[in-house]
Amino acid sequence: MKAVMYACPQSLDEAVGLFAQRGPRARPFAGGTDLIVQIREGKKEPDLVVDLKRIPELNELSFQPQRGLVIGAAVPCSQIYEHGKIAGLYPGLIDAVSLIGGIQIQNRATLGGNLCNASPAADGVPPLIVHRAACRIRGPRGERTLPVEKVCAGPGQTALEDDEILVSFHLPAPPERSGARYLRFIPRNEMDIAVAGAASYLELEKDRQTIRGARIALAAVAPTPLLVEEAGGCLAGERAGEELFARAAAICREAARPISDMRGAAWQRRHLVEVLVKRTLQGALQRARGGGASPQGRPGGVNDGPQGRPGGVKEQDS
Amino acid sequence: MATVKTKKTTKSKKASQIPVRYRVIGTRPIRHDGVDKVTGRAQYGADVQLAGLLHGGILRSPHAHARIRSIDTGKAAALPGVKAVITSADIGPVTDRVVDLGEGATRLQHLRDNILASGKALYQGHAVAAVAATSPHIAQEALRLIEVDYEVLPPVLDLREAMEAGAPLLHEDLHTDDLGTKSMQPSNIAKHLRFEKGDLEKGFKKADQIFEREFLTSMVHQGYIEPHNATAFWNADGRLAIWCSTQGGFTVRQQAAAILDLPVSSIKVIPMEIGGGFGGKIHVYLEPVAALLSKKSGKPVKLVMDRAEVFEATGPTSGSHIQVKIGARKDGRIVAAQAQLAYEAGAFPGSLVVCGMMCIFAPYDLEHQRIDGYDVLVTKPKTAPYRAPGATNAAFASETVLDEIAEWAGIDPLEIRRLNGAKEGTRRADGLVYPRIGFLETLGAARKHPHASAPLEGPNRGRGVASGFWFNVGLKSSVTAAVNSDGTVSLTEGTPDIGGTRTSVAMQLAEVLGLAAADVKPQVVDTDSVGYNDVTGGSRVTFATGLAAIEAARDIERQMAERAARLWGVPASKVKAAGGVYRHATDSKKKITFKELAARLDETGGPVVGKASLDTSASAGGGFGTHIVDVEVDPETGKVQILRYTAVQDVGKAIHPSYVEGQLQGGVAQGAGWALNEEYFYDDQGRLANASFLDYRMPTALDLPMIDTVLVEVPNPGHPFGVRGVGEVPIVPPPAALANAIYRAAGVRLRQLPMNPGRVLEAILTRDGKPPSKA
Amino acid sequence: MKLHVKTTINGEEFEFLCEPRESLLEVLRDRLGLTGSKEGCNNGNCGACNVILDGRLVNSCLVFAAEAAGRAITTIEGIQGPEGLHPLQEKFLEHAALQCGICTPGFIVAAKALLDRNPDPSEAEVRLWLAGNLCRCTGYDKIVRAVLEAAKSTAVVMEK
Amino acid sequence: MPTVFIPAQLQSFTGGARKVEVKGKTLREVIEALDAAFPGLRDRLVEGDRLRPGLAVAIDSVICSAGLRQAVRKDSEVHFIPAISGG
Repeated sequence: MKAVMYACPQSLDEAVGLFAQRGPRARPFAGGTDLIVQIREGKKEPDLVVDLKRIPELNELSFQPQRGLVIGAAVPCSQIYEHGKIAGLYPGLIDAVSLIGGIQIQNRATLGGNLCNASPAADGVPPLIVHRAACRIRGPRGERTLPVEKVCAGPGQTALEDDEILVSFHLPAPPERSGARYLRFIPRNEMDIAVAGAASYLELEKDRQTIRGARIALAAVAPTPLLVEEAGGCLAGERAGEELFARAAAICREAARPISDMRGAAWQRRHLVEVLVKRTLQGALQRARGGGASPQGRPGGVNDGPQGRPGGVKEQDS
Repeated sequence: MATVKTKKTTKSKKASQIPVRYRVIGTRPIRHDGVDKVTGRAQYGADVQLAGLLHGGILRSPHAHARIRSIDTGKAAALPGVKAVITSADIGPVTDRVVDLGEGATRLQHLRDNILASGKALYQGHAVAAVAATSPHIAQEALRLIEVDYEVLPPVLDLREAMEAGAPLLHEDLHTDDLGTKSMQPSNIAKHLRFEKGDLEKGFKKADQIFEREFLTSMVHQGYIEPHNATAFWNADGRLAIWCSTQGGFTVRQQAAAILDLPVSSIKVIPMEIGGGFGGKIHVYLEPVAALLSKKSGKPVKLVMDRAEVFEATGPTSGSHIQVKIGARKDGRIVAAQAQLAYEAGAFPGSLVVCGMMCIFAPYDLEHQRIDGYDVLVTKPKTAPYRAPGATNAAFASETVLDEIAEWAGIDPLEIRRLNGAKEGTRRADGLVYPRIGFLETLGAARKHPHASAPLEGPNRGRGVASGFWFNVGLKSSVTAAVNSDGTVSLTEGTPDIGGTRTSVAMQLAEVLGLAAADVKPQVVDTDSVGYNDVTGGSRVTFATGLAAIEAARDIERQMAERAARLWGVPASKVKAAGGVYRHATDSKKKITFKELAARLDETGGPVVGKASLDTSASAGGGFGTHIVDVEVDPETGKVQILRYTAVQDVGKAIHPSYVEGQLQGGVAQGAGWALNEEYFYDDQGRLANASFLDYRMPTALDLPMIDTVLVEVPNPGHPFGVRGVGEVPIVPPPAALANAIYRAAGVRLRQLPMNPGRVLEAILTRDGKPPSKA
Repeated sequence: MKLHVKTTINGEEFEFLCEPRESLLEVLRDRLGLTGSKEGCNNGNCGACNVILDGRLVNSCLVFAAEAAGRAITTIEGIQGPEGLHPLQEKFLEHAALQCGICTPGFIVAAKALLDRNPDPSEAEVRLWLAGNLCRCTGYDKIVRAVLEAAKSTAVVMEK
Repeated sequence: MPTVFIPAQLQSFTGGARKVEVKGKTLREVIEALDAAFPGLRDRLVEGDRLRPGLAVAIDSVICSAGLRQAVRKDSEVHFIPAISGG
């Protein structure tokens, strides 16, 4: 690994100062699960890594019914799924944070890093998108807010300036009769990067049949995580059902622009998007109707036992 | 044939002299090295620390195939902290010859060129230069400063294309050895071999149906968790010491001596604890390089590969193209079988296609057979053995065709195997005749196992069965065993312990001497401290080093009997030893235990040391396994989940049943990974795209169920306790068993490994008339 | 430039100098001589380097040594108590849950972190928790059994 | 007389014959007899005073370790096979 310096600012201002000074030669560092590997492999060559884990604003994790959910950019995944309130309110997000890497990775990896690493396959991003998360971004020129779906610009590229820091995510409180689900497809049952992923969010009318609103976002089938507004749009005002979901899934399949690589072929990814969108819509529907049960069990019965994680969240891959 | 039988029977009688009710054999003592390994104290190769130690690094070719025009190491050498830089020029001139490495012969030039490329880089990751520096990070920085001028040449990645005339050549001087005749034109086909038995055409004429199928498998890696490492110190007196992670200290010594042109006696190899090998830690990669760096710097040098280097530059096992043609009668009897196996050798000749040829039809008694094998060069790493090398690819082909035949004939898959199964007296395609083997017994035990008849509940589920064979080897082992005054025995071995063999060998010595397993103190020592040993490989250590331990124990027993005789003032012939007690043949008052006697060695003539050096090649017993697996296939994604797995195997005699079970379970896990996800994924430029544990996708704890094992014990007549090698057989059946299960679950026959979700999905979509558009 | 780091390892205070680019794994192994933590992949995919950092299981190859300042680390060397082997270590031995042993420290540290949080895990929970640890020798069967048995035996101790 | 099984790659020496019977009480004698009948065969089997590297001999299906001194009986089968071990 090439030589690098390490700074551990205690405040947001101090951190902003460091980036203002160093610009592109400094890299923000939280969980390190991507960055350390990238530096080791020579893919990123910063002079300075700025450890953000001791900055209070980046460690906030709180929910208030009016304000919604605030997740500091440096909060590790395991703290999110262990948080009593979040699991019930943002199940789609919990699906994602509990399947990134293994336990060891979840204890380090952060949603901030997941987003800013800007991998098209990031599991954390589609659920943030469908939960309408906004990013609070801080730089030497002040603060701004950006919807999550506007952050990724391409593989490894974000809309953040070199001197800007992602501080936190802000998710509105979920309305009644809403639910979300994230599923990804991987060849093994853990530890893989998504071949394709889909997050679906549904909000129902009082009849629990008619869809008031919907959002669908995809992973690993385009240069960036993809919000397919047309697919969500085609669901609004309609009665939930298999045929309707199939229509949305077909739209997503068309919207996908996947590549072929060692993790999967383009045709396979398009096919999987359709399957995953159908499954996540079913899952989101069940959750919106108040059923927490997962629509698809993990084959092999390994999820039949008690809850897998201390946070009490059951997770599956598709 | 009759003579063979008689001979074996004689041996069995000899074996029966040892009581069949054992006190130690078949029990499950705590392994001797266990505490060190659960507390983190065990010292593996990368843990070596020496005063003044330098850290090395290796520059590797980014190209799959390139001529090296020049290498400029000036800037790297000038970097502060860098103490030595070497290239192939530092190995010195070579007179090419064939070197015998004890367990295979190879051209010295090829051996050297794989260590550091001279002339051409033949795969991405091929070592080109090396540095030693005061820290691993400085070494890495220095590597970036080495300038190599490459002339990039076209890669040769597809086995079948490599075989075609006109394919780009890896070695311009290599001609095919085509059934003993040297080809006129140079070629990427190094060798064409054949086994033949009976009259194939005559056999096929008797068939009611002929099944012709074609199979492809990808290159896969052994995947041991510990990366290769080597630390070397070239002392001022010319003595070279090498600490490393290897399956055999003596083979490292032999290879290093050949490459460095040194007498073997000037090299001492200290085999450290080894973090997995599976055949992949027999070839040397780093040891001679560390030695040269040490020679140049005058300091000890440690080289440790990173995971990408392990994938890119150490021996995977061959990818293959296999064609099988089998003729069967309606009653399920196979009347003729033909196979053609082409195996990737990698960048230098020497795939283990011949093992695939030996194993492909080995479980069956077939009158008419012809098996052709081709050893084919491609611009990928030089292949190395991997657990039953060559046999898994072969069984994937033969055992899935057999499943088709069973279905066609309307016969149960276990029954068709019994109907055609090999037994004592059966002659294989390579001509050898089986002694007592236990294949049919594995089929019987499989049939009786509850798994075989358990109902399959739920849709998209299926059950598959497959069998497999590995011949197992004996080879050479030496041990010494010294009696301590407290009645214990210190046992010195030279076969590195990868899976508990210190204990399985010590138990055999303990059994003979009437001691407890814990009374034996086994250790694996360096090449200066014990007689010659072949590698820990070929499933041979518990068998062969065990035989040596038994011999050494008998040697001790003889000497101890003499000591007892001396104590009593009687002739040694009057002393009988049994179960650790030495008795006077007629005077029942005169008896003394081993422990009591051990305390009195000083007064009866001094220390007692037993020893044995054996070539046990003659009597290694072949091993057979039969596996049953249930899967569920997700028809929408093609993902296969293993629900239940049972591995039945003839193990001869399980010395330590827990570690035998462990061998079966581990083999199944590797076979399942090979079957479902593992593969070397190259881009079209010949760069390995998945050189990480993340993307190579070995099974995790979540991908496998508990793996049930059934240990069938048909004693090997060549071992007094009946031991057969057990380590390799269990990797052979899983891909075929899984393919057969997938067929029964999803209705699609997969003939390409891995059967990853994409392939299974494609097969399902194609079956449904909706083949994926790959545009 | 070297950093001066004060940290607690296995209950004892340690001070070391390191370069910022050095990982916690490198420092443990090469500077502090704690070679029980192993390097299998150096990118967080095998778990051989697992340590417990402030109560959380992490891959020490993905932690900068500098981050250890002021924090508490448990490595495999700290699992055994003064009274002898930890039940996990005993059960790994009894159940032959290791073959080559290179992954064993990582598995034991990971399993310790699991039992600290969930003293009575199911097989499914054990498998899920250990999915970040690769073993190539055992097929996991005996490892999972050893962890389940260790959980049982610690439960008995606690009841007493 | 002992029966020698000729591997496919050496059958060009024996005119395609897969099995031949030759005299000999040791492997050395058998190979001498083979070479007398099929000139050139010895060099493909033996290097100096040893079997060629990479080659093993099985007598009555038992891999032998005594090299050219190995005893061969009148009704023995002799196979030349590749020397291999495993993983």
